[in-house]
Amino acid sequence: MAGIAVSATINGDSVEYLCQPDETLLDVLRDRLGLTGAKEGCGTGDCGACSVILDNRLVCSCLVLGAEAEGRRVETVEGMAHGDKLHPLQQKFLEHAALQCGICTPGFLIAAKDLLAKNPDPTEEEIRFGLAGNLCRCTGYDKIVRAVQDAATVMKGA
Amino acid sequence: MVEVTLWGALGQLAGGQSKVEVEAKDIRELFRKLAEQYPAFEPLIDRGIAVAIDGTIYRDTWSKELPQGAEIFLMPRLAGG
Amino acid sequence: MRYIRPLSIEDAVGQLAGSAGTAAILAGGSDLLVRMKGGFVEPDLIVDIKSIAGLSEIRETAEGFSIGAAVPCAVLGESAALKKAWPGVVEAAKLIGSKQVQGRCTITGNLCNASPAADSVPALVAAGARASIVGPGGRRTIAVASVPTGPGKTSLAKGEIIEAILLDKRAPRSGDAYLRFIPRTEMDIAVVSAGVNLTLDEHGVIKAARVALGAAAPTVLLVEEAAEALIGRKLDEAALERLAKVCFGACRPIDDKRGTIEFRRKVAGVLARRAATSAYARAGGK
Amino acid sequence: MNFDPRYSGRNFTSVGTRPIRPDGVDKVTGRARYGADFNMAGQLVGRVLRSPHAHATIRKIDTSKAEKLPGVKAVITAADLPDLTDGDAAMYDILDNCMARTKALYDGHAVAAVAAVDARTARQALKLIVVDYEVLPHVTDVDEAMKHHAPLINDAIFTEGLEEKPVKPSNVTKRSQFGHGDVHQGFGHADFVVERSFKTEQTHQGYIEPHACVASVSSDGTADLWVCTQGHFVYRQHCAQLLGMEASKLRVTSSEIGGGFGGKTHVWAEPVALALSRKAGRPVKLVMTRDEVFRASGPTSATSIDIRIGARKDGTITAAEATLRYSCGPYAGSWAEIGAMTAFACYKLDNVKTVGYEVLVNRPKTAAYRAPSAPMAAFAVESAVDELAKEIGMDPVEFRIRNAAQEGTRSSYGPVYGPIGIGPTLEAARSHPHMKAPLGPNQGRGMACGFWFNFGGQTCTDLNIGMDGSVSLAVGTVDVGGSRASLSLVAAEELGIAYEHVKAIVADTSSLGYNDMTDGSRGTFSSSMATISAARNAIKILRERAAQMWDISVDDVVWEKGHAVARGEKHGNLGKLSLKEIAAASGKTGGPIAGHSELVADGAGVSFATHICDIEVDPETGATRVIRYTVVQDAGKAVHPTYVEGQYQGGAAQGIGWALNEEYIYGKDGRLQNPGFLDYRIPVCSDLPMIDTQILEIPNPNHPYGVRGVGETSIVPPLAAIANAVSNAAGVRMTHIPMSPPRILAAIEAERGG
Repeated sequence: MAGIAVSATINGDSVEYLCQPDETLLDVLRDRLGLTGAKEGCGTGDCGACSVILDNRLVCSCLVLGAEAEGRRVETVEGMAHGDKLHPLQQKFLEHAALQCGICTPGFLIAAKDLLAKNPDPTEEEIRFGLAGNLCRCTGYDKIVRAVQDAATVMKGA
Repeated sequence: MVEVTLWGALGQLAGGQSKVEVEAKDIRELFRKLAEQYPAFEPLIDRGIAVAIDGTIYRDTWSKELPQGAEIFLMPRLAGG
Repeated sequence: MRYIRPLSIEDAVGQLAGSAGTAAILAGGSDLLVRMKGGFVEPDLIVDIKSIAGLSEIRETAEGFSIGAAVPCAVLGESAALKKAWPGVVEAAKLIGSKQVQGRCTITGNLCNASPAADSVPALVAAGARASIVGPGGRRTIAVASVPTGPGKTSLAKGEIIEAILLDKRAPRSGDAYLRFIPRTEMDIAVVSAGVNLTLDEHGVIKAARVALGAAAPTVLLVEEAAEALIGRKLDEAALERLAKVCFGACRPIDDKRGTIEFRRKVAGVLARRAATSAYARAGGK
Repeated sequence: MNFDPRYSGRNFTSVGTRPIRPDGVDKVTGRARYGADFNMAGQLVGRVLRSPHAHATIRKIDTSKAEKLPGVKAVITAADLPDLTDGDAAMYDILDNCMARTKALYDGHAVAAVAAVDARTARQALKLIVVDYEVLPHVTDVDEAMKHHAPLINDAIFTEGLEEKPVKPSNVTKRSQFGHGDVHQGFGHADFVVERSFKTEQTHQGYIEPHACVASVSSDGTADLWVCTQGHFVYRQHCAQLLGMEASKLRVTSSEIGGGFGGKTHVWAEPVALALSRKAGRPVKLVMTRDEVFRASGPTSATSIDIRIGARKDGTITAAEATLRYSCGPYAGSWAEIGAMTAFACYKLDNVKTVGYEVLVNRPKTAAYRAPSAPMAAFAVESAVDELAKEIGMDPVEFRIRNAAQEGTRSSYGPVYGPIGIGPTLEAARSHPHMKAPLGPNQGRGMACGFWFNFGGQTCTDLNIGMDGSVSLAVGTVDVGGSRASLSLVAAEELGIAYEHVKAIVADTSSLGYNDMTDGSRGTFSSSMATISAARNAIKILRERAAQMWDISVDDVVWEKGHAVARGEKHGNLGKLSLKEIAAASGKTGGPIAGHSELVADGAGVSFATHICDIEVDPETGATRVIRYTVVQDAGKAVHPTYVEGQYQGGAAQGIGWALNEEYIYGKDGRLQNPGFLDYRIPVCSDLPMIDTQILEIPNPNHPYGVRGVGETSIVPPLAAIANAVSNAAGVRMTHIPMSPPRILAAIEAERGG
């Protein structure tokens, strides 16, 4: 089976790769490009651990074919920080201990980034529903919601 | 000589007794003497028995001394999550 | 396995019609990729329709709205005109999956997946939506309700693609609403659901009504008797009671991991009542 | 040097603060490496073929076609994992569970595995393996399995613990009994008696990270295993034993772990990956799918419990009795035994009797799940306690306070309690503002108590002081939720230096002595004890080096706030030497400075919690909404309070999911119908409110800082607290967990219709 040649922009960098037609974007990111920040928790779009932003849309990368990324922009958790400066969401997740095991964290950060880009001043309810596609089994979500609220405040002020 | 209370299953193996007397200064000696007196205990000791001394549960400290007059209680060794 | 990205609907139709093995249409992929992952399907050909001109657009025409087959549900929610005209259809579409899935899933895909529990379908059927189909024999338009023929089965022939879902221009004093029951607040498949579409006269009396139930039968259920229970009345308590009773009786659900027959019947009635109340208010009824 | 673990009472500088965790930045930038994030050069993809039958004899497995498929490098069956367990029944069960030997015992039981060059080839190879099954009758329900005509899962099992040795085999592997006094007499003194039967369905830990490992076996018999686990030393021991290796030749590195909650305390895929690698001569990566995690890892027990409690008019419980039946999967376990021990542990009872039955069913082998077995027992007991309070006409909190166990009470599982926290958590709950929050229509408030034992166990820790005075701490207990932060705080506290100068890591099995796994809420409890001990050993050396530098006797040097201080009149002008100064000179004063500790941390101290919650019930649909939730729990001493709160909140959230929606659903064919997060419904963000916490600190007398384990107890009360709240909101007593909307609506309708 011949591979499909794909050119995409990932975290601002032009990237070219070959992938099989049944290979997901998540497989490509993790196994071909070494970007293991996005996690596979279910492979069926039910947990959000593989969340990435594809042309300004939040998606589960397990539900996107690698071939579909042709000519598109992909943002992953690896692209959130600028140099050694963390994104406010990353900083607030640390300060609020919004992670325990941390496996869901990359997905939450990406989903929260997308949420705040579209709604810079969300209510608690909007945050909760906005992040409902991301499962966390450790925290009970309390500290995650607080971290997003705090990050929103900081980002508004910036 | 210390008095040792057995839990249900152990008591049955000791002929229905719920308490037995053993001459032992620490948990290691207690298990050794119990295995001598009640050979049927041995597989259970191998599987794991915890010892509560005055309410504090010891699972592994076989060197723990058994104070005279202390309440000594044998319990199954449990799994945790 | 081959993956192609045709640029015209004719090319897509030709590729599908000419494919030897199994072929699958890929729009949002939120059903297809899950089925592939589970090993339930292994298509020989995947036809990605997102690069076909026009399929990713919502067009407002003199007749109403044309929602391209590749338009993600999230985009439906961003269309102010559509939301104003068909709030029930939009709220149903917005209930499919998570934010992540919203960025991908389409109402056409939701329809073609032919699940009895599909969220957007009862709302579309209540809205009287039609599907514009392109195939080897040309174009045809059919009622959305006649697309699914059973769980996982559609009336589409080999090589046929739904190009767009068509919604009529809204009559004055109209409103629609969709409600579903799920055990959690998000992320579940509907246990049972109800879509209600009403048009009132100037006195607030219902002059047209369509009531559709989801997950209540092998395919979406348009309950004519429920509409009759509403037409010619204001939405008073008696009308609502009658509506609930009719819906309860019309259900032909199954017992499964998501709910029991008894539960689905009762809740179908409750949801129909609540959806009707909301549609009535949206139509300006008091 | 003998380590004194007794609580000393001290003022803390670092302990009790809330710094950022040392592994945090890696986890928010995607750099942290979990089980599936690691690769070895030339690795193959491993996949497992699983039984589609709940119960079947394996007549024959033909792997020849799969072996011939290009790209397949190894195919294994049970024949490639010979029985080396030497009569160790528990290990044999683990072996049989990793790869079915003669019978497939549940839907999902592994029967063969392949290693191939890529995932597609591995998947194709699985399809080419032909298994000849003889399908047998199955049983998945715990009560059905106990009936005498039930299909027999293992005809070599005869019930242990019966008065008379049974002559016929049974699905009941063991009967256990606890208690004291005379319940018959006790019920005779009761004015009110509540008697009810309860059921709870099977749930899964639901960690987001599926099991994953990379195994590499060399032809010289050495091997490396990278794996997500709660205990890499235990995995090493089990894998080495099952594969016939020397433990020291198998180096196991624990990856970052994406949740465990007890579910990563067992080996499943790891021996298989090692066997594949051994046969293929190449590294093998084996990652479970979510479907496999649900079907073939270790969920908790389904249960059926009968409760009887009697009390006098004045609110004193006179007798309490419970019969508990817990499913174990197809292998013997001791899950009902734990339920029988914990059931009435919160109360002071003169007459109590609990009986547990371990029951085999055709479901996956039960594994530990956070305070295993306790939540179900607590659900039954605390529901009945609430109902009894109502019958007597007492406030449920007052009723519990009146009957709460205290220091000197004989526990229902046997021993007499030392200082314990059940009373204080109840008192705190009584005066918590939550109790006065207004309730709306269709809303109800419920509360419940919970108990868990907590463990300690074998622990080994290394503390190395660098020449620059910074400290590396290597521990062997896997960090499941922030323990590297708390252990760094403890090291900083003991040495008297800043937290920032300590870096904690989890060392691999070749770098450190044996450690028990992170279970039984022991991670911070036991490793902090070992860290204190290691730090004290290092301080002893620091004092010696300072003494050398000053040329005085070590007896004249004390350690104060990170400095060696010379004591005595003669040394008044010597001032202080900082840890940094002593470290800088270490090359000339005897070499590197380190502290080591190996100990058994025992005396973990039992733990209690009280939860309060408000639930709204939609009387027309049975839908529930959690309005408010409060956790009150004793932590002994909260080393890093934020992570203690996190444990409280996380346990409560898991309990809420269990109470309301999570359950294994089996079809008539014995197959699991909901092996995915779509229909195994763990709570999502919008399902929950903020979860309020109150940390009580009643020092544990058996830990230098008074620390108790905090990880597990928080999952014990929620099932009952929510059941009591639903009961108060909807006016019906719920006896079946989960209280899914169809069950609640059916109960409401039954109550209405009579």
